[in-house]
Amino acid sequence: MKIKPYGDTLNDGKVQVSFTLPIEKNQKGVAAAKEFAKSMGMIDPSVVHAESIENGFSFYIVYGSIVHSVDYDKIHVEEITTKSLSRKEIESLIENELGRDVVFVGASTGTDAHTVGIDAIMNMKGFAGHYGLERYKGIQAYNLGSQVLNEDFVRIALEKKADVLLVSQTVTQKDVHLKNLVELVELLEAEGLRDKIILIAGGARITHELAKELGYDAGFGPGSFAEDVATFAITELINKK
Amino acid sequence: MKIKPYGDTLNDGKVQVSFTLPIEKNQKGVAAAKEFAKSMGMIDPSVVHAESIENGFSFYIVYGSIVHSVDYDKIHVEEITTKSLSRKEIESLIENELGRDVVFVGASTGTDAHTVGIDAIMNMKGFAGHYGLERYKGIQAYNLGSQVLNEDFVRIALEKKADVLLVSQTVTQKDVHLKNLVELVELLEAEGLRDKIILIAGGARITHELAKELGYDAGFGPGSFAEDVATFAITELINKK
Amino acid sequence: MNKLNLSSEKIDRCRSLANTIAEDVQSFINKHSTVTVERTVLRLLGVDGVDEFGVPMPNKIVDDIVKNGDITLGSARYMAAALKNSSSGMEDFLTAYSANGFSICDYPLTTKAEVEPILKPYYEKHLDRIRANKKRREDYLQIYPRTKTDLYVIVATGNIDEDVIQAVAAAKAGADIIAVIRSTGQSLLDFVPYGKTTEGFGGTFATQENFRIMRNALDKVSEEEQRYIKLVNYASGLCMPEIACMGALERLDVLLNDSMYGIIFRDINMQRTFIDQYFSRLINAYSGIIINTGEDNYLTTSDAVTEAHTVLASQFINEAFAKKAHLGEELMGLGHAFEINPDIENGFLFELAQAQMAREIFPNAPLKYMPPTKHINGNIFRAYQQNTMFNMVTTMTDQTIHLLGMMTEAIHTPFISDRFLAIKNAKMIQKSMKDLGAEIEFKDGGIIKNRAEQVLDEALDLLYKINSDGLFASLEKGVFADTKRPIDGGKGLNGVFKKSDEYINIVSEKMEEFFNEN
Amino acid sequence: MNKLNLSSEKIDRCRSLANTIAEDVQSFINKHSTVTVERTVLRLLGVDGVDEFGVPMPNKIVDDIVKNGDITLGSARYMAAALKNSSSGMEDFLTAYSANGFSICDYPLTTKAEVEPILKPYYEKHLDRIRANKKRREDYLQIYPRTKTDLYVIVATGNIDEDVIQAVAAAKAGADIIAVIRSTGQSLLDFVPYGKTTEGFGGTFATQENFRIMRNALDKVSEEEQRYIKLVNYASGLCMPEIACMGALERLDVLLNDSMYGIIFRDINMQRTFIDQYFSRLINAYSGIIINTGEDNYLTTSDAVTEAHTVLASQFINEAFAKKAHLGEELMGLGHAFEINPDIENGFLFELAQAQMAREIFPNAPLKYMPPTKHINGNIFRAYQQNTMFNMVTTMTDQTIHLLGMMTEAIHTPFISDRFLAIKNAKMIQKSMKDLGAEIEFKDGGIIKNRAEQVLDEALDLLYKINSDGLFASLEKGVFADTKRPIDGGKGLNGVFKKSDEYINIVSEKMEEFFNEN
Ligand code: B12
Ligand code: B12
Ligand SMILES: Cc1ncc(COP(=O)(O)O)c(C=O)c1O
Ligand SMILES: Cc1ncc(COP(=O)(O)O)c(C=O)c1O
Repeated sequence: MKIKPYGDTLNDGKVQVSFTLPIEKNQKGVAAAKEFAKSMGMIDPSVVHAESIENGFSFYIVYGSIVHSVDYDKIHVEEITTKSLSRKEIESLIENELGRDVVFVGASTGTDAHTVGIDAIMNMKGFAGHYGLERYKGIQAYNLGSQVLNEDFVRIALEKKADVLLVSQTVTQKDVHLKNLVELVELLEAEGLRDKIILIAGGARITHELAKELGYDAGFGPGSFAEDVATFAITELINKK
Repeated sequence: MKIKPYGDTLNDGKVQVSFTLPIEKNQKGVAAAKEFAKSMGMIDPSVVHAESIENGFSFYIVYGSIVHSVDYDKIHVEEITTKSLSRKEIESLIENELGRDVVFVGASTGTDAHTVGIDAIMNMKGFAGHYGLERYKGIQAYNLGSQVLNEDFVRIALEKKADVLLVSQTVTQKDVHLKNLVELVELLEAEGLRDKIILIAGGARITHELAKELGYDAGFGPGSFAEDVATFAITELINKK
Repeated sequence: MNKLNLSSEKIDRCRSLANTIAEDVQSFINKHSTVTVERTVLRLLGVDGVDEFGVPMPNKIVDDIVKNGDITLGSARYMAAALKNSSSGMEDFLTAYSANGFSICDYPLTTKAEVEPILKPYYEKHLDRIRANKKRREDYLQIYPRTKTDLYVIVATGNIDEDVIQAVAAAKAGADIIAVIRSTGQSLLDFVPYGKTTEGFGGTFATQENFRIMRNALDKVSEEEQRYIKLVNYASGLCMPEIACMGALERLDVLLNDSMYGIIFRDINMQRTFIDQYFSRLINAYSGIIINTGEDNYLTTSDAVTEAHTVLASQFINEAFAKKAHLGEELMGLGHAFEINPDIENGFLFELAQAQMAREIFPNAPLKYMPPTKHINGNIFRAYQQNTMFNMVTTMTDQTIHLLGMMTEAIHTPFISDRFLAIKNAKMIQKSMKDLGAEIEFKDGGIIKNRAEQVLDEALDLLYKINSDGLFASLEKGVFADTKRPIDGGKGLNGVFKKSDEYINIVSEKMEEFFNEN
Repeated sequence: MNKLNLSSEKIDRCRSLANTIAEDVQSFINKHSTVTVERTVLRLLGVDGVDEFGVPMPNKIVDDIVKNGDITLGSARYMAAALKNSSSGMEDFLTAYSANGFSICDYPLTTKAEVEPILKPYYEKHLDRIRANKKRREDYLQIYPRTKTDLYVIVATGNIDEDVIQAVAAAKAGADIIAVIRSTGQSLLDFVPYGKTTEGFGGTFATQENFRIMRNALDKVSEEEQRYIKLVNYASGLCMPEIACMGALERLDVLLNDSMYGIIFRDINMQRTFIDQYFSRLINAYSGIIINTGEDNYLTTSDAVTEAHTVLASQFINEAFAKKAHLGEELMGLGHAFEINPDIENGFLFELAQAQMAREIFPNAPLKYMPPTKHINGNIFRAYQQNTMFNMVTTMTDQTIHLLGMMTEAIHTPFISDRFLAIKNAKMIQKSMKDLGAEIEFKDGGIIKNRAEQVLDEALDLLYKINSDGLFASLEKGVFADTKRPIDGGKGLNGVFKKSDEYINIVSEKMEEFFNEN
């Protein structure tokens, strides 16, 4: 099935676009905005708003119909397919299938000081009514907090004999998160640890697809809860046995 | 000079896009949204918002960097180049160069009932502090109001011996304005009138470029005033002499 | 709710002036009828369908009478004659009439007294259906009672099937009222298109079949959502009473119904549309359909700060007209709008004053509050903000019917996402600011109270003037929306006629009877 | 302005509890100094620049003293010794020191009494410059006086040149205050980077040269726009007083300056940062720089409805600390924020109560009001609406420093258009709702008044508790922002030392002297 954006009629292809151009606002600016819209595949784009932003910049809002379509059936998503279990189910899996405590070590690494995300997953009280990993029987959860250097993270993971590492990254400006995430993988590999642990990343701009690309076992974005992460990690640990 | 959209760094190419897809909101929906963004030339697009619109639709907001650039120097704008004169200047042009009253006939044609635009140009009191054509010495302005059929418009133009016709079109849904504007040109040609008059279109979605394409002498969009229109029309009439 | 301490004496004076103004027009109305009124009578007797050329049967018959008979007697007289003489009732008559090209005037007229017994089974059938619709609506509202302001959105794709998709999505997202905008040309047509339609400009044709299709879809979603979703269409125009009739038969819940709108914004002849309005409102009153008036539109052509009083004056007049047509206050959806330029200092305070004033002066009316449109430009973010401000005033002043502003107002008729985002905007305000109105009081002698008092004063002055000039002459002078309309100009005057002494409108009589009894 | 009728007795009790709490910490502060305090002293004597390895001279010298001398005597003692022995003043000394690798501890120490006369020309030069800056700011504000709330936006490109472009555009569009966000790592560095920088993450390094570049650009646009554009940077972190010193020298107007922020959100050791805070605030007081505190951040990790009182309690404590550092009320930019979930019923009323409460309790403070951030998601339209609601509360409650919310808050540091649209949003509200605050009164016993009273009560309770536990212990328990910090944990503790009896901080003494005289 080929699909297109929908404004008010099937396949009308309507999209809204806005951007700033580093030029003055005038007729030529509007024409340049239109050219851009065309370059993006919009037929007969309409520059519905043009405004000077001062200092040689101008802002444009454009509506138009896009020529491109996407073949919906051909879309493949790198997705975590295991259905999330409940805390109770996870706890009994651990007891029955692993028969030992599982160690999770988590942190917001590098210079990243955002802990709300990792806390949501790990801390006792959890997030939006979902308890965090600290509350799980059979899980030892160490939340190292924020701004933990990758070196320190790996050291503590070794100390604690971690089964699962949880890395949170929020600041993505200039792709600082990518550098930081990749560096961790390299450190783990250098230590010969990578294959021994389940390595999981999370954060507002993290997707499973991205995490896999970077060499992680999984990635979790907004709206994830402790049980999603635990289900994935425990299932993987069992599979690995 | 090649230019690209600007987010916070020159040539970062950042654009914001939003659209609806006729599919459920889920991971596959997000992936489809990403595909669309890529098809528009966005590198590494980020689907920052995905929400179900109910009834099988979902809404997406995407940010990303566009690969395309536009050569600013090569942009040519079909533009009205005559600098607008003041009312006084126009009045003395008429007196000195034409030496007779000029007749303007205007209307909002077809089923279009929007008169605020044509009134802004023609009515005595004008718009945003700019008097309308009715106030100009040497101009006889007939504003026929709204919903004037093209046939009636042409008939009255003949009756009044119009020098200039002003057509306002606001409703553009399903391109109804194009049909209506083109029909008027055809009628005028059939009557052998087209070359004898200055034909001007206006409205919120009318550009000079579009008007020229449709066979008009000029087009005026938002922010036009009586003096812009009068300057153009009178100058053309003088040139034609 | 009384926060503005408006002078109730001034309000009473406005009301009584408006009443005299309306009475004057009503005495004109009572003596006249129009072609669409006569077509409506036929429709309520069961005349429907189109002939082979697509001409609606009600038009065919009324045109026939105009041409070959005496329309000043009313279409009911001719229909009674035809039915008396045709053995097997309406349907057979219509088939024969449509096929064989004879005139309805060929039948010998009955006496005026005979009309009622002959037509009784026909009008009763339809009046019963209308009352059943009214009951059904009441039942729905009993099971799914409404407590707060109703969120109202439009669909306008031109295609009824596409409209249904969008209406259902909107209802699921939280809309309480769906209006199907008409195609731009329709209000000037002197007939109502027939059957399902899928092509219109800027809207979808109002046809009885389209009404039915949308009503069905909305009933379904009402039950799914456990919320009664109201359906709106537009009556104003050359076929006001016919559309009211169709709406009554198909259980619409709200009809835009205002002669003043037709006169000013559609250039419809004032005599014609005042007459049409009376009958259409009578039908609405009988059907329990809320009317919406169009004062909000005034502010799209004239300034919302200096001309605010014209809205109030017109609301008083519309209220008076509505009363004459037996509409209860609970059906008077008087219109007003949030149209002050957002760049004006303290403009928001003026809006608040105006909305609160309308609420206090018409406490039982289901006020229809329109969003900013005129000062919306292509900056969709700015528009979204303006709509937030509007939603606030609505919530703070407890308006009843809340038309949602669209961020793309200056661009196109709404996309599905525009509507969705508009609903979310309104719902956030409704929730986050729920009790703000009840929490705050306005300072005595402050900008808000002064503004309300000033607008009331100016409205009173204007009503004095309209009363002394008469409404017809006032409209000729352009009192509303800066627009002048001659009494003999505009569309549809040739469809107006003076009723003969032998004239009868059986439906109107029955309805008046009903109201006099109840 | 008194709309909430809060109990002034309770407010007084809060104030006096906060004072005791601060006093307790102050007695600890008075006995200690830190490496950054000592570096600041050096800076104010004229030590600047970096050595061949890029190490800032103030660090090089203090490290030298820590290693080879006795830092508990204070860096001034060593500097005095060096200058006494080097013939040709500071610059020559620094060149020699930097080149020749000797230790500053090689010079024989002077007596404590000798320090002042030796250093006088050096500190006077810098204190004069600071006072001249203060004067210059006052002059600007005399010519371009501010009347309404200041609109505050951030730039955060990482590149000072790009920052300038964006700052100028923002100022021209209407921003009154520009803050240059620091690179994410900087607050944990125990030195201040040197020179112009063009690479940072999520912000631009705070360096004295970058301050100068931006101040120049803003002075230029101030004159063009006939509005004094204020410049903001961030002091909190491991170099609080050094940044305050740089800000004073380069005429910054506002500095984010709050230990509590450092402790909780940057995991900086509490002993260290309390000491640093005192000296940095003293410098700010001397320079006429407004401080901004970080209570707003609490609500990004803990719930804005249930934890609102922690913000108020902390504001009282911060006020008490500020007083101890001689900051006048007009320089106390206490922070608070609009962080209630917009989906909460009547959440807006709670926000209004909180903002009004802050305004009434700290009537002379240039309150810094932060926009919604936590409950902003990727829906930029919804975010634009939330910012409208926030802008309303700001306008209605007359806040002083109005941080503008960005529609892309959940996505990236602001694009040029985000900032532009944010300014437009705020300006529309400021204008359209100008006198709304003055126009309305809150109902007695209503949600708003009750909420304010409740938050005040809870803050009072919390202050009691903190007072009895002491602030150090309270922070260990996690009273603020749900975050617990051990007294010996976090960064920077090793830079703290107890002052010897022979310690001298000549700059601090001079400043205290100034305040005691004035
Ligand atoms: C709260 C906050 C702060 C707080 C952080 C307090 C704390 N203790 O965490 C404070 C005020 C200190 C702060 C500071 C800064 N912040 Co901040 N902050 C935010 C804010 C408002 C909310 C983030 C948040 O808490 N979200 C809620 C949590 C629950 O969501 P989440 O992190 O996505 O977590 C969920 C999932 O992603 C997942 N998850 C997350 N981590 C992990 C890990 C694992 C292993 C798994 C399985 C799952 C998982 O599960 C969670 C629950 O579902 C955002 C803006 C926004 N509205 O998003 C900006 C934001 C993240 N901050 C930003 C920035 C730049 C900064 C600063 C540099 C300066 C500034 N501009 O404010 C500083 C310095 C921070 C630093 N060095 O890291 C930017 C980042 C831009 C970018 N894309 O690079 C944002 C987007 C704001 C902006 N537009 O500028 N910030
Ligand atoms: C006011 C208004 C009305 C009023 C019109 C009253 C009147 N007497 O004109 C009323 C309420 C009656 C109305 C009705 C309808 N409207 Co209307 N209306 C508007 C509104 C709010 C403002 C238009 C306006 O007055 N602008 C101000 C004037 C000054 O601007 P302007 O027309 O662009 O004129 C300037 C220039 O363009 C130029 N110009 C214009 N004409 C000419 C001619 C010449 C010769 C020259 C030289 C220059 C010139 O000069 C002017 C001054 O600078 C717009 C939304 C918006 N905010 O734009 C919708 C809008 C135009 N309406 C619309 C529609 C669809 C309708 C309706 C069909 C139903 C509905 N959805 O509301 C009906 C039926 C109308 C019909 N058949 O034509 C749509 C059109 C969508 C589209 N692109 O097709 C809009 C965009 C709203 C929407 N989003 O749905 N409307
Ligand atoms: C009272 C009233 N009637 C009718 C309409 C719509 O009429 P039309 O279908 O002619 O556009 C409106 C539109 O705003 C209105 O306000
Ligand atoms: C009081 C205070 N100081 C400093 C900062 C910024 O610190 P950093 O540069 O460490 O992100 C903030 C940010 O919100 C703050 O509120």
